[in-house]
Amino acid sequence: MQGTVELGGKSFLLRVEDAGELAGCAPGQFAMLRGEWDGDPILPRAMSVMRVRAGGGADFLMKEVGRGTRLFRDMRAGDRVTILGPLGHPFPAPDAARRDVLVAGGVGLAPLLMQAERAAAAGLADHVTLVHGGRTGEDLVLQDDLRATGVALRLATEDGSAGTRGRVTAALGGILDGATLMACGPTPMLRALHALALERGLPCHLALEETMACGIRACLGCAVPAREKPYLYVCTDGPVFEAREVWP
Amino acid sequence: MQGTVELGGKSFLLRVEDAGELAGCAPGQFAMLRGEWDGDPILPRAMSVMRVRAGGGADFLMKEVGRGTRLFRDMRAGDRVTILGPLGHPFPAPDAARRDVLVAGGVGLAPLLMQAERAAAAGLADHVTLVHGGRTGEDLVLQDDLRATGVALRLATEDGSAGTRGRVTAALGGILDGATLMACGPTPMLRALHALALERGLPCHLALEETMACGIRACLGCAVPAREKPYLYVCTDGPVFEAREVWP
Amino acid sequence: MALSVTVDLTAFALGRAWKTPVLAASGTFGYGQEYEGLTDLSALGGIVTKGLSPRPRAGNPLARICETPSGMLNSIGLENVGVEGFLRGKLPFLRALGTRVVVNFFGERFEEYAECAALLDGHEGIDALEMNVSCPNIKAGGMEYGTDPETLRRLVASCRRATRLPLIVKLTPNVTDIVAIARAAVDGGADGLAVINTVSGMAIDARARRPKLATIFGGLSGPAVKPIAQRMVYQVARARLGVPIFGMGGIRTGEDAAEFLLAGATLVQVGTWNFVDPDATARVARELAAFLAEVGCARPADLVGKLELDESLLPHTPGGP
Amino acid sequence: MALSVTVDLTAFALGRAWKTPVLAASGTFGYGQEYEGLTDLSALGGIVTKGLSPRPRAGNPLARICETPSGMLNSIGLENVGVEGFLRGKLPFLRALGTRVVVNFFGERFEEYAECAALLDGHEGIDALEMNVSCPNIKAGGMEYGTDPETLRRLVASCRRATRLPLIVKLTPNVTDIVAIARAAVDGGADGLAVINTVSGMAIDARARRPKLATIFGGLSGPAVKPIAQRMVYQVARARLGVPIFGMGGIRTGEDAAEFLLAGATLVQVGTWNFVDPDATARVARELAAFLAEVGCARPADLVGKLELDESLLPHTPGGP
Ligand SMILES: Cc1cc2nc3c(=O)[nH]c(=O)nc-3n(C[C@H](O)[C@H](O)[C@H](O)COP(=O)(O)OP(=O)(O)OC[C@H]3O[C@@H](n4cnc5c(N)ncnc54)[C@H](O)[C@@H]3O)c2cc1C
Ligand SMILES: Cc1cc2nc3c(=O)[nH]c(=O)nc-3n(C[C@H](O)[C@H](O)[C@H](O)COP(=O)(O)OP(=O)(O)OC[C@H]3O[C@@H](n4cnc5c(N)ncnc54)[C@H](O)[C@@H]3O)c2cc1C
Ligand SMILES: Cc1cc2nc3c(=O)[nH]c(=O)nc-3n(C[C@H](O)[C@H](O)[C@H](O)COP(=O)(O)O)c2cc1C
Ligand SMILES: Cc1cc2nc3c(=O)[nH]c(=O)nc-3n(C[C@H](O)[C@H](O)[C@H](O)COP(=O)(O)O)c2cc1C
Ligand code: FES
Ligand code: FES
Repeated sequence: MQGTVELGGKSFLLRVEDAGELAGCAPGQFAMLRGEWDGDPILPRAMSVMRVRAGGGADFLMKEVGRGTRLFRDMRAGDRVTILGPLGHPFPAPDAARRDVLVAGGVGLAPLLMQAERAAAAGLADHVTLVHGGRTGEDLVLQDDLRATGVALRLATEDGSAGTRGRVTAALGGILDGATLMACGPTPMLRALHALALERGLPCHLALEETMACGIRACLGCAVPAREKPYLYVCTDGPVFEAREVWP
Repeated sequence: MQGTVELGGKSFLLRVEDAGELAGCAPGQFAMLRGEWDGDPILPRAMSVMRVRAGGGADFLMKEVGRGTRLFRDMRAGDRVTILGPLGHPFPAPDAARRDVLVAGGVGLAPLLMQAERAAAAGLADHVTLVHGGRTGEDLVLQDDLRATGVALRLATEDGSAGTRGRVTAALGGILDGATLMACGPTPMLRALHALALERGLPCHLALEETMACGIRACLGCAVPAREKPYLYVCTDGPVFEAREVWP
Repeated sequence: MALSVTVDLTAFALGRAWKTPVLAASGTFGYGQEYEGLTDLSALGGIVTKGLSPRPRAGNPLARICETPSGMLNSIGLENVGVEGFLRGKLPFLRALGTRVVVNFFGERFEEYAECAALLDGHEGIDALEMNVSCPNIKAGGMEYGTDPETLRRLVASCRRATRLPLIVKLTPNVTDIVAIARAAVDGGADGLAVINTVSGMAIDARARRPKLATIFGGLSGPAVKPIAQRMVYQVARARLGVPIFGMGGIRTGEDAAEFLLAGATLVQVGTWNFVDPDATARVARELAAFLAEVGCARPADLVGKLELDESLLPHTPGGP
Repeated sequence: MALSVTVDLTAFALGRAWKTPVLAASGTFGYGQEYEGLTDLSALGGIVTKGLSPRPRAGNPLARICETPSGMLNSIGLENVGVEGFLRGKLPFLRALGTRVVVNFFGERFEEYAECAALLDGHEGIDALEMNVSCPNIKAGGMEYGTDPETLRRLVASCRRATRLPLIVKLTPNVTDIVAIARAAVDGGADGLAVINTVSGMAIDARARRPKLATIFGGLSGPAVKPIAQRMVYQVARARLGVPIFGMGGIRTGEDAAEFLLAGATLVQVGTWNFVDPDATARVARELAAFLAEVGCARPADLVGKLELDESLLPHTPGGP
């Protein structure tokens, strides 16, 4: 890998120079990443692809919350990262016929920044609003990149240190009617949006998280209760699901 | 720690800036060292102190042979090392009444380089011969430091790439009569010297190695069969033993 | 001086030749297809499928997996597509690989075991059956079937009568006396023994004050269990029951595999490590070949049970400090 | 909003108050003195001594320890100074610390257990005895005493009669049904249960083709066994046998200790991690205090057995994938 970039607080970018097959992947798709550590933790970590750079490199946006992310954060240029991906289904492609509200919680921004950039590249930035929420202003990373996309931006922090005070759902006023929601972030946030979308009958695509061992439907660990079958699998049926299909 | 210094092949120095209580320790004493790695390997590693520097730092001479030494070798300036020591009993102090032959195998040089420096500091360099053996020339590290002590030097390599061709015991010709042996290195080498010393009736001090968990006689793991009792403990009765006392 | 030997990884067991002695373990390799493109499926010693029951099962509530030091716990709940779903949807792919296929199976009740074995009989492309006896026996208070020798003997015998395929019994390690259990399985008609299934364990989220798994208990696997697995393989091998052992538990390298052969396993299986490295089963075989060459062995069989012991130091203190 | 509570670590068990619920485990803390200057001995919840037998023992041949993934194996062979050596040479130091002293003991034969318990009775400075029943019962083919409920009940009863001290029985995890064993110990007169001793395991040096331990088998300890230990503590606690549990197996942090309390242990012991960090037992107690403050608990007892379960998800699949 090329190195890490600290983004303030516990957020950082992990940059790899040769992302191999990730080139051409779409927002919402992810990869299983692992360093060359011998023992603890043994399993790779699922990470949304945030950006594939011209030249074949890729960036992942992470927050240090446990052992895996601590090891990623401590990595230095030259350390090896194993990458399995791209995996899973992406968010729907930007579409002039839709108005999209992208809701990102903390580092859940990763696939939605990519989605905003995809919209901008397609000349559809004005069809998109991105709402980024966090505990404090520290969690609202990569504001310059976001602004560069030209999509409409809203911010929310629980402590009021930036944007609207409160949870990200408090910053959705006036933009939901007729919109399609796309969201990625902590499970409580996704549950709130799930309820909101079902109640209001809004199209809603949620990128879910479940503990994953394999990323390829071999371990059956990442099950999520579903409407039509008992369970769907986050790694291969998702991670992006229509809100109606699942009970996160 | 301050960093590592590569010495060629798989040998390296681990340098710590604040060796705390190691100041004033004597050649043959060791410390239990561990990095801040979470899991594998869990136990600290016993390492002979090679040098205590003016200013409170210390150097350890290591060879990468497994997981612990790989992790030490990968450490970078600023990483934390936990040090428990000094532990154990040292080699006898240099003495004008004796002629000492120090026999070092590979990184077993660590305590014997310190012993040579102690002799030099006491003005007794001409009472000491140091014989350093290795598999190849690569194993004969720190030659400049050795030469700086002024003790007589002999070298041996199994492949003949430096010094006498053969095991270190092949390089002892003509210097054993009336000498006191002090040795540190691989167990097969120590066994050979043990046999030699007993056969020739030479005073002989061997620094033994056994797998250690605690370094303080709490785990009872580092037992070595002894003459007077069933077992002695390398960590507290040794690591330096009179050859007569033990069966390594 | 290195010996120069040509290594042939072929292993022989259950009247069959296996390309390598390294198989992918049940529940960690799906039905094979999941790993297509990620490893050379045709180069594997064999694929042991996810455990099948006569009818499909949905599996356990969430969370189903969590990590532990050098290991993981799972409580997947034996979710599977059922025998018919397997025969129609999964076997054709597996059959076309030219790789040995071992079908792992179980029953929710005693009688369902033999029912399942019978349903799996007579289909081209299945090389052997592997019985998972780590399921709770509701009639016996939920203890695993594989924990009582007499129950196990009868259970194995019922399956033995239901199929002509070689029958491997996969032992649970959650027992006092693994040799008594292994003997019961062989008495019941087992042609081979797989040692070990997962170790019963539990993990707790102290902040949430909840078990990390929805079902409280789960099966521990991965490097953490390797010492337990090797002890049991060695104990069973030493009992000389006359059937080959498939050793497993925590294998991640060719040297790990060699250790299991030395302990007495004829073949080995790689489980959890397939999640860490989808090429793990094939890589372990490659590394084993390199290891054999290095130590001058031409065949894996040359290592099987070849642990050198200093008998003078025995008898030991089992399990004891 | 963080709750502001004043934490008092005092724990109550066996009719005694313990400064903290965190003790140093047998065999990992010598006789206490070895750790002088490396940790504040007077701040510990207690010290459990290396296991004593009536007469001194020399222990097993080498190698006696080796590392395994997230764990270690030991086969020390119950080397110890004997009761007399302890009473004369070790107890005076321990007594002066003002820290609770639990003496771990065993016998080489059935009768020696009660002999040892009797020899340890009536000495000031011993707060409780802890029976190690993981020793091989030669008469029963070398199986550990602690693996058969009826043998264990009689063994415990014999010691119960021999001493007036509180008697803790330390269970071996190498059994099919830990609850049956725990019940037998309580039926025999145990005042407390220590869960768990080491798990029987083995490690192999593939290049040398030898077991890594001279005695082939050894006891597995350290973080690798934590899931097994917590499962057993929870099972024994759920059986409500009316005696306090000393939980242990792989504890290295205050949060690990909290997990054991939640599983149902009243006190915990730190073993292997004392080798990694000589201050571990004291540090775990400090971290536990910080954890309790953080979650708003004033006393360790507030956590004991307080795991919140979603009963709708049970019954589970024990040990099962
Ligand atoms: C499809 C998918 C995509 C993902 N994309 C990203 C991404 O782009 N960036 C990223 O940083 N993570 C992402 N994750 C989460 C990631 O896989 C890890 O679970 C997470 O980084 C924690 O790993 P860890 O090893 O640091 O923590 P662990 O050591 O595994 O857990 C430590 C503690 O943190 C808690 N924890 C676990 N996950 C989270 C979390 N997400 N937030 C807060 N606490 C948590 C655990 O419950 C535990 O108590 C994704 C997960 C999935 C399934
Ligand atoms: C008192 C004492 C002083 C010591 N001083 C030093 C020192 O100054 N420098 C130093 O490098 N080591 C020293 N050692 C040895 C050290 O403690 C470790 O055992 C050694 O470095 C291997 O650790 P590891 O984690 O890298 O290997 P592990 O992962 O523990 O072992 C990997 C493999 O290497 C083998 N192995 C273990 N030790 C050696 C060895 N010494 N040579 C070759 N193969 C080995 C093992 O059998 C195993 O197969 C000393 C040991 C003792 C008891
Ligand atoms: C997620 C998961 C699912 C498993 N499912 C099954 C199964 O269906 N049937 C079975 O017999 N064993 C099952 N096992 C056990 C493995 O086949 C193997 O025995 C065990 O994991 C030990 O090997 P390992 O340490 O290499 O993983 C499963 C293991 C895991 C980790
Ligand atoms: C080196 C060593 C020696 C031990 N000796 C004893 C002993 O004499 N008596 C006993 O009951 N338990 C003994 N044990 C077991 C520990 O007390 C403890 O039960 C076990 O190690 C699990 O805890 P841990 O994972 O924290 O180490 C020993 C453990 C180790 C590692
Ligand atoms: S992560 Fe393994 S099935 Fe989805
Ligand atoms: S290293 Fe523990 S007793 Fe010597």
